[in-house]
Amino acid sequence: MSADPILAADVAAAPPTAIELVSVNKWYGDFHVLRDINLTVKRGERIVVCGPSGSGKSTTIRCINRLEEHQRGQIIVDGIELTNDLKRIDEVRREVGMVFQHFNLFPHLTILENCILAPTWVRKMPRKEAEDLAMHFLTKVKIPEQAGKYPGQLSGGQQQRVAIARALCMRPRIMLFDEPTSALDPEMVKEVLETMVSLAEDGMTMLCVTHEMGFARQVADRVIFMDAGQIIEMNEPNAFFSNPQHERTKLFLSQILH
Amino acid sequence: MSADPILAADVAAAPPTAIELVSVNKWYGDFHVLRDINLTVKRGERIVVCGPSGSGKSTTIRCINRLEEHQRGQIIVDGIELTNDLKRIDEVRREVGMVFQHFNLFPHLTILENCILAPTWVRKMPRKEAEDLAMHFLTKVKIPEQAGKYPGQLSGGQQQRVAIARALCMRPRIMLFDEPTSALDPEMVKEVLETMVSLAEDGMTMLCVTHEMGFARQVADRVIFMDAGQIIEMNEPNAFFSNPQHERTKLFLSQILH
Amino acid sequence: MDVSAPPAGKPSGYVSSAMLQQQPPPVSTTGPIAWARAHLVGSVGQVLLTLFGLWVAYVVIPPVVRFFFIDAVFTGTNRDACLPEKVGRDVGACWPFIWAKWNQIIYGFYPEPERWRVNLVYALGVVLLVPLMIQKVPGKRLNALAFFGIYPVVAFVLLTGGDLGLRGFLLSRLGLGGVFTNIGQAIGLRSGFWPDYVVSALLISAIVAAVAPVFAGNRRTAGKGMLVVFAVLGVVLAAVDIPFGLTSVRTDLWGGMLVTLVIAVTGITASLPLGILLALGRRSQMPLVSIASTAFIEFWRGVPLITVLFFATYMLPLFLPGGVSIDKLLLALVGVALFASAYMAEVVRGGLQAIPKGQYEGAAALGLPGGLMMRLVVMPQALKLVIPGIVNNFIGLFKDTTLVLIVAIFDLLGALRAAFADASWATPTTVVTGFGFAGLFYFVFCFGMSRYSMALERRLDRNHRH
Amino acid sequence: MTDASLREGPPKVRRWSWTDPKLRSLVLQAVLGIFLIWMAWSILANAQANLARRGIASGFGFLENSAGFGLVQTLIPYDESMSYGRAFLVGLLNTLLVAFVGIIFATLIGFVMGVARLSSNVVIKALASAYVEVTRNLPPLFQIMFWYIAVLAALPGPRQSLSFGLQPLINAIASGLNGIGLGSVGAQLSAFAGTLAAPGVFLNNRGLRIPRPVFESGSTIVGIALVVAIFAIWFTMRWAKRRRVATGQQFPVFWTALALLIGLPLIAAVVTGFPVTFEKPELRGFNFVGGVPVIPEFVALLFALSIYTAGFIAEIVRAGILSVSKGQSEAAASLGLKPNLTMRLVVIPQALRVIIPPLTSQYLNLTKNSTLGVAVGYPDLVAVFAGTTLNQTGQAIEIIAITMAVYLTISIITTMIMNWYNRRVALVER
Amino acid sequence: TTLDDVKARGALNCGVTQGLPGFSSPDDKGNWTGLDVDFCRAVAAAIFNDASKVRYTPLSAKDRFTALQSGAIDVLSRNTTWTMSRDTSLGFNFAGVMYYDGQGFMVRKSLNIKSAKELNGASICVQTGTTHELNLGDYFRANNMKYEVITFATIDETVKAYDSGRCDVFTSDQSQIYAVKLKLTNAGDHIVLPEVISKEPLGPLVRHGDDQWFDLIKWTYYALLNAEELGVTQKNAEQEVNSANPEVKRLLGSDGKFGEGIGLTPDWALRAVKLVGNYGEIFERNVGKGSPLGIERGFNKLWTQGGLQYGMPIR
Ligand SMILES: Nc1ncnc2c1ncn2[C@@H]1O[C@H](COP(=O)(O)OP(=O)(O)OP(=O)(O)O)[C@@H](O)[C@H]1O
Ligand SMILES: Nc1ncnc2c1ncn2[C@@H]1O[C@H](COP(=O)(O)OP(=O)(O)OP(=O)(O)O)[C@@H](O)[C@H]1O
Ligand SMILES: [Mg+2]
Ligand SMILES: [Mg+2]
Repeated sequence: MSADPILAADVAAAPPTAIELVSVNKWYGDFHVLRDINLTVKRGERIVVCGPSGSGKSTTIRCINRLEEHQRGQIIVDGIELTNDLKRIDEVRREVGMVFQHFNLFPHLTILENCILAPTWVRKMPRKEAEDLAMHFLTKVKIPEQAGKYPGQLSGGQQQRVAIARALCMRPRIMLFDEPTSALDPEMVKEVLETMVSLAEDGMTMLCVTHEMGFARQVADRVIFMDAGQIIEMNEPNAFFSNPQHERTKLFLSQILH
Repeated sequence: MSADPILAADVAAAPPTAIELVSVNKWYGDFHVLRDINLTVKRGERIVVCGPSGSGKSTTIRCINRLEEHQRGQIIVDGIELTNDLKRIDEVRREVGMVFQHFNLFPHLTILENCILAPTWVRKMPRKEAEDLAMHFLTKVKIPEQAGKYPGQLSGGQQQRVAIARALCMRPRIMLFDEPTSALDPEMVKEVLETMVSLAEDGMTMLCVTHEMGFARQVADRVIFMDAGQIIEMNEPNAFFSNPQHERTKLFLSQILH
Repeated sequence: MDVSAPPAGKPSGYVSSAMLQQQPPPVSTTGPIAWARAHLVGSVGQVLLTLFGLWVAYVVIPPVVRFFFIDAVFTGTNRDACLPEKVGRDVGACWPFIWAKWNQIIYGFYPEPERWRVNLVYALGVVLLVPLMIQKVPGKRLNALAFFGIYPVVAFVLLTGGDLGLRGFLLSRLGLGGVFTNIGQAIGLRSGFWPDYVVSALLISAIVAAVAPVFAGNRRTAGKGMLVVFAVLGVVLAAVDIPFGLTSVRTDLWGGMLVTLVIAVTGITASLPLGILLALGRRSQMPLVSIASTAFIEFWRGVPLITVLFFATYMLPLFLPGGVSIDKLLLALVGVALFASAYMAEVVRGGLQAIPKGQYEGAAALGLPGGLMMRLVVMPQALKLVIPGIVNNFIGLFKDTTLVLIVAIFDLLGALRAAFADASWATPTTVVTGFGFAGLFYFVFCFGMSRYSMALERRLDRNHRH
Repeated sequence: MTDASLREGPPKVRRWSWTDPKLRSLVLQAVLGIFLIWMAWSILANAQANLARRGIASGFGFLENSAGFGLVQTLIPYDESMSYGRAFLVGLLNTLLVAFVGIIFATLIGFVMGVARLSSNVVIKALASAYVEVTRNLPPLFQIMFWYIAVLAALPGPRQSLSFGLQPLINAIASGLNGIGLGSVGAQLSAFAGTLAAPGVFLNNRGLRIPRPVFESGSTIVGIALVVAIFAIWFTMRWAKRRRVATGQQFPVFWTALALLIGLPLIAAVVTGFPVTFEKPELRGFNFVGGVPVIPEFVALLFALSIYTAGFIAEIVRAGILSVSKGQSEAAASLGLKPNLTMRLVVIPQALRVIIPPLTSQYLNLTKNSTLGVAVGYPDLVAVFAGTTLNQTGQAIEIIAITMAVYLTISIITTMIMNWYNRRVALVER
Repeated sequence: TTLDDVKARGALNCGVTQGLPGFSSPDDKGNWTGLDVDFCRAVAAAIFNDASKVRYTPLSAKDRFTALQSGAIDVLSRNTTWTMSRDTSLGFNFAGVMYYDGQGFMVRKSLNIKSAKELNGASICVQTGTTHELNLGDYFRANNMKYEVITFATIDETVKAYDSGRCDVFTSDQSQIYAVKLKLTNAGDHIVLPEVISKEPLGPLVRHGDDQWFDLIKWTYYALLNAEELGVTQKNAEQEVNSANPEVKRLLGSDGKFGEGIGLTPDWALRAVKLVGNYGEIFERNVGKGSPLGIERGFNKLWTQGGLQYGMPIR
């Protein structure tokens, strides 16, 4: 499939390294939640992060768009280093889209309004243009007919797809997904994964926390396994699944693959 | 595996037919939500109910412990017919445990307090005894160490297991599950299903709304398929999955099994 | 693990032969009889309660109707019309008293030839407010702008007469006043105010732009924003400064319903934004901001409004540099608004606390900066949640307007009370009639607010659910 | 790629930037602090200058001067020869009394009405809704005056007082004792009743008068018995709870407590030969003298404030209960808990966290609205102190300052108690 | 000075009651009328030659002194009793006595009471913030009687309570008692007891510290009295300017420049009388025979007729 024209322009203009984490450490109080994380994500790369509960997966990707502050090390996103500088943080967040496990749609706005909120206010896009863009992405995630409804009126799978469309409307260069399917019914998981696969085919840089191993096999360039705040193993999917190196990884994979 | 001694005593004393629905009809206003439901569940039987959203699965099992009132037909639970008589309803509810999709734990009480609330107030059990019982079941669902925490401090899978333990603490003869895994992570689904399997092995009567087909295959004595307020098809799992009779069932199964 | 053996009597398969069609519900569960049985006479307790309700109605309604209508006097020119010994029967409410005092109840001491201005303000208010409240009427933005932006200025000019005669405040202190005043007069401007205004607008905008990076992002937007604020303010000031040829009416002549509504409407419109600011302040991460907001809120919540008004009206001159005198109505307005905003702040804070963290994170992840996040995402949801509390406050505020009697202004109730002192209307039922009338007035407004808010709540609710 | 060895991160450099939120907040706070200090200073300086210039007397010496006016309700001994300071205390206690009792009543009525608004019985629901709409939408001043006039209109003058005697009741008890073979005790009791001489309770438009107990020498023993009874009740409650915890059995605590509370002092009284006499109200001249009076001003104010505030509380309670999701009560029901237990153990505890903050506001409002009592002649703090005393002495600054300070103190204490309670019921969450 | 302020403002700030029949209350048209009001109008007439240049500040009993102290009003003309402590320690000057009053009692006829001495143990309704509460205390203590006092904020509420039977006795200035009788359900069932237990000289007052302003108020009052004494009325004032009587000439400014001593023009008194009337006219119009109150002049007759009103000579 050909790359999405609306996205393509942006992607081309960006630096070749999308995300770089150098020796990132983070504590919650005294609890050392991220321990010396090093990771370089190239533009267009698609990475799946997995690992047991509480291993720091969410924390890692939340640090990348500065929903959490890290205490030591460097995080460079899209060529911008994350510091306390609010301006930079806003710049980074504009370039990074995030899809939450619990959607976090704005319940007081319609689907369309959810999608155009940030483009019009942050990107200062004319409303008409923003709406066209929103409809484009809503069509892409196959729910254009829901544009006028409120989030509360949609099913979980539809809501999650709206969340993806909303993030895409900011035309981010990077997308972060935090377990985007774990709050969904089995039937709905399928819908959302299909949407993500089609995004992946468009060449978007993606960092995705998920345990959908089918998705990882099909889409990921690399799979990362985390435990206890560290990256334990990182490999391309085939090698990762067929031949895990670390004991912990083996144990985990044995549990999760049924 | 041997039957749980604490449960065994109760189960033995009960009448052989656990639940009987005779021509049950229910309306919400003008909407005919249950249409002539007939179902007999024998003691110790384990039944899985599936069907598309809105087909009346939840309504059926909510009628069984009278969270909803039915308007025509008979529901006999544990030898007691459900009428407007409040006393009988209480009696039935004491014997029927229910696990909700959204857990509905009491957030202002600790896990242990959640579990002993009903035994001490309804069964007038001494607190010590109730606590022992609670710890027994918490151990059974593998979270005894969480007893002192509040529900808000647990992960979803842990919460779901607390909900099961809480229902078990009333030592019900019948357990109703309403999509107990649909809000969980894949890893946690496994934990919860394992807990339910071990219950099933103890010979508890179970009625479970779920779309986890693996669970249905492994545990169920019968699988019921509902649509539009009716029981469309009912069969033992092997026959049900391998050889569905009704067109609607075939369509549904084709969607859900990936 | 092994599939456990199926129980003895193995269930046979079942396939439904035909789909059952939707049937109408049994009559016994619908219809008026079922309704009555479920809601009125289902049990002994319900029967008793039903009877009790009827009894309460029986006890309350007939005497009230009797007093205010059947036995009431409707015409007359002085107290003789309402005196039992003169009329020769029991006398209920003395309505001619209300008719005689009607103008005072509505306008206070507002000079008679100028009352059309008050009427015009009332009429404009209704014309602008009614379409604003009805959801179906289009053009809400324009309407809101007219009501919240233009209407207050128009009302102010109409009611006071405008033509404030603004004076210079800055340049004359620097010894430059004369020059500009002369130039101003030469080109037809009335006073030395406007040069001052322009100079200070530029100055302040420059300062804001200079310190902008400290507080918010962009110096250009900050400076521009400030200039816009000054421009809007300038338009408003110009409007109240232009001599329209209306006679000036001092606020101490205002009274009656006029004052009640002016205070209530000002209080209501001011308390919401102020309350929001205070609530945000109280939740602020900065300790001093939060302490100051908390102290402010707790002070106003803790002190009776009458002592505050008393203090502000009669004692404040002792605390201010000599010769400063403040318009009393203005004092009351400020007092009521601050008082109401402290209460509002607590309500809003409750709403803010109820917004899940995910909403903040969702907005942040989209790159919405803090201010926009609050304005576009958090506040709309929080405010919707606390509509009942907000309306509780509005209703309380509406009734608190009666306290302005302290500042020597007769609101509706004050005007009535002063009218009670008129010896030519002194009868045994005058006071009760007056209070009955005032009670009806307050009830109509408060009840209206309460009902409208419920409708609003339901409407907003429907938008969000299935 | 596993790299478990932690290497030292790059040295931490703190870069100062204008956009650093920490620095920003520091600057903003400094500005605000300076502004506040400047405000306070300028106000104080102005006041000092102005007071000095106008030569207005200041100071709190006036509090010791004799007040010279009478008050209708005094919880502590007071007459017009006592000082303004004493009058202040009387007013303060009157305010506290009506506020405290009013808060209790308003809470009770409010909770009942709030729950009733959610009832399925249309009549109860309609009554509760009507109650809320009427009480909430009429100014409290009107309601106070309405109750005052209603109370006065319903009651007869002093000479036609309604009277309620205790003797018939005591005689009945005595004959009952006789019947079960305790004749001597019964005789003693009726002799004591004789000293009471019916009737002892009077109700008229001057208020309610009940006998004032006068304690004689032997009465300490009765007092001790009462104290013992209270301790016994406390122990019983603890024991009953422990027993319920241990065995699940319920114990009739309430009835036991009642029996202890009445029984023990009664036995002591029998043993000591009834050392208590009662000062009975007597009609002398215009009105009754003696006994303990409950004035209609208090009753009207209490009624009005409780009923008015209860209307608001009912709405708050309703919102609170609605905020607890239906799933909670369904879960409780499916565990076999009866509706009242569900309400008590599951719904109300969770609703409280939504209810308490606005409830605090209502408590403060009730306290402040008690100043409206001046309309019906209730001698509260504002009427006595910021009214009469201010008018007599003219020392506005001191009096208003004291009054504001007192109300602030009351409300801050209320808020603190409520916040403490709020924290107790707050949910523990991740 | 205060006069300069008043002139600059173009109006007199006058503190009045929030409504007391005959003394100050708004009529059907919304104009303030009454004895106290007319005094302020006379002052305004003397200053501006326009009796309507008055801004009324309706004050409750407890607000009034603070309002005057702080400068919110220029003159307090609000049936305020002249007492020593008010004159001295509150920092005021009383300018004269517009109305000599005394505190009396009203009771129901059915009580069969003839004298205040029989009131031992009675419940008494009184309005707060007046000298009445103190007088009551004194009177009952002096006569060794007990009483129960219920204090209300406004006169209407006091009357309502008395009328409902809450109290045996209503007490107030006698002038008010007559006004209040009009509002009782059955005015005929009540009698006013003969005792007058206090002296209640009610008059206008000003702040300490501006003697010229004090003089202006004081002499306006005297001018009103002198006008009545000399037969100068609202109607004939213009003609009387040419009167042969030297006293009238001095009063109306055709002889001497007495007005300049108080910062006004010589014909200040003429303006006051012409626009508002002399004391007798003001009295009759507001509280006397010309009003629903119909109060006898009693002590408020001129000294020449055996009363206490005595205008100091303008000379
Ligand atoms: N605000 C916080 N304060 C203290 N500890 C926290 C906080 N948030 C997260 N943690 C802890 O940090 C650890 C990592 O959390 P994180 O959410 O990143 O895990 P995760 O890998 O995403 O797990 P899951 O698969 O359950 O989402 C967990 O042990 C968690 O308990
Ligand atoms: N209180 C109600 N009032 C009216 N209609 C209702 C009500 N509750 C449920 N329904 C309707 O009844 C139908 C059956 O609902 P039910 O919850 O039993 O479906 P379900 O089979 O459990 O579906 P799901 O898999 O989505 O949980 C649905 O169409 C639903 O919209
Ligand atoms: Mg996570
Ligand atoms: Mg369901």
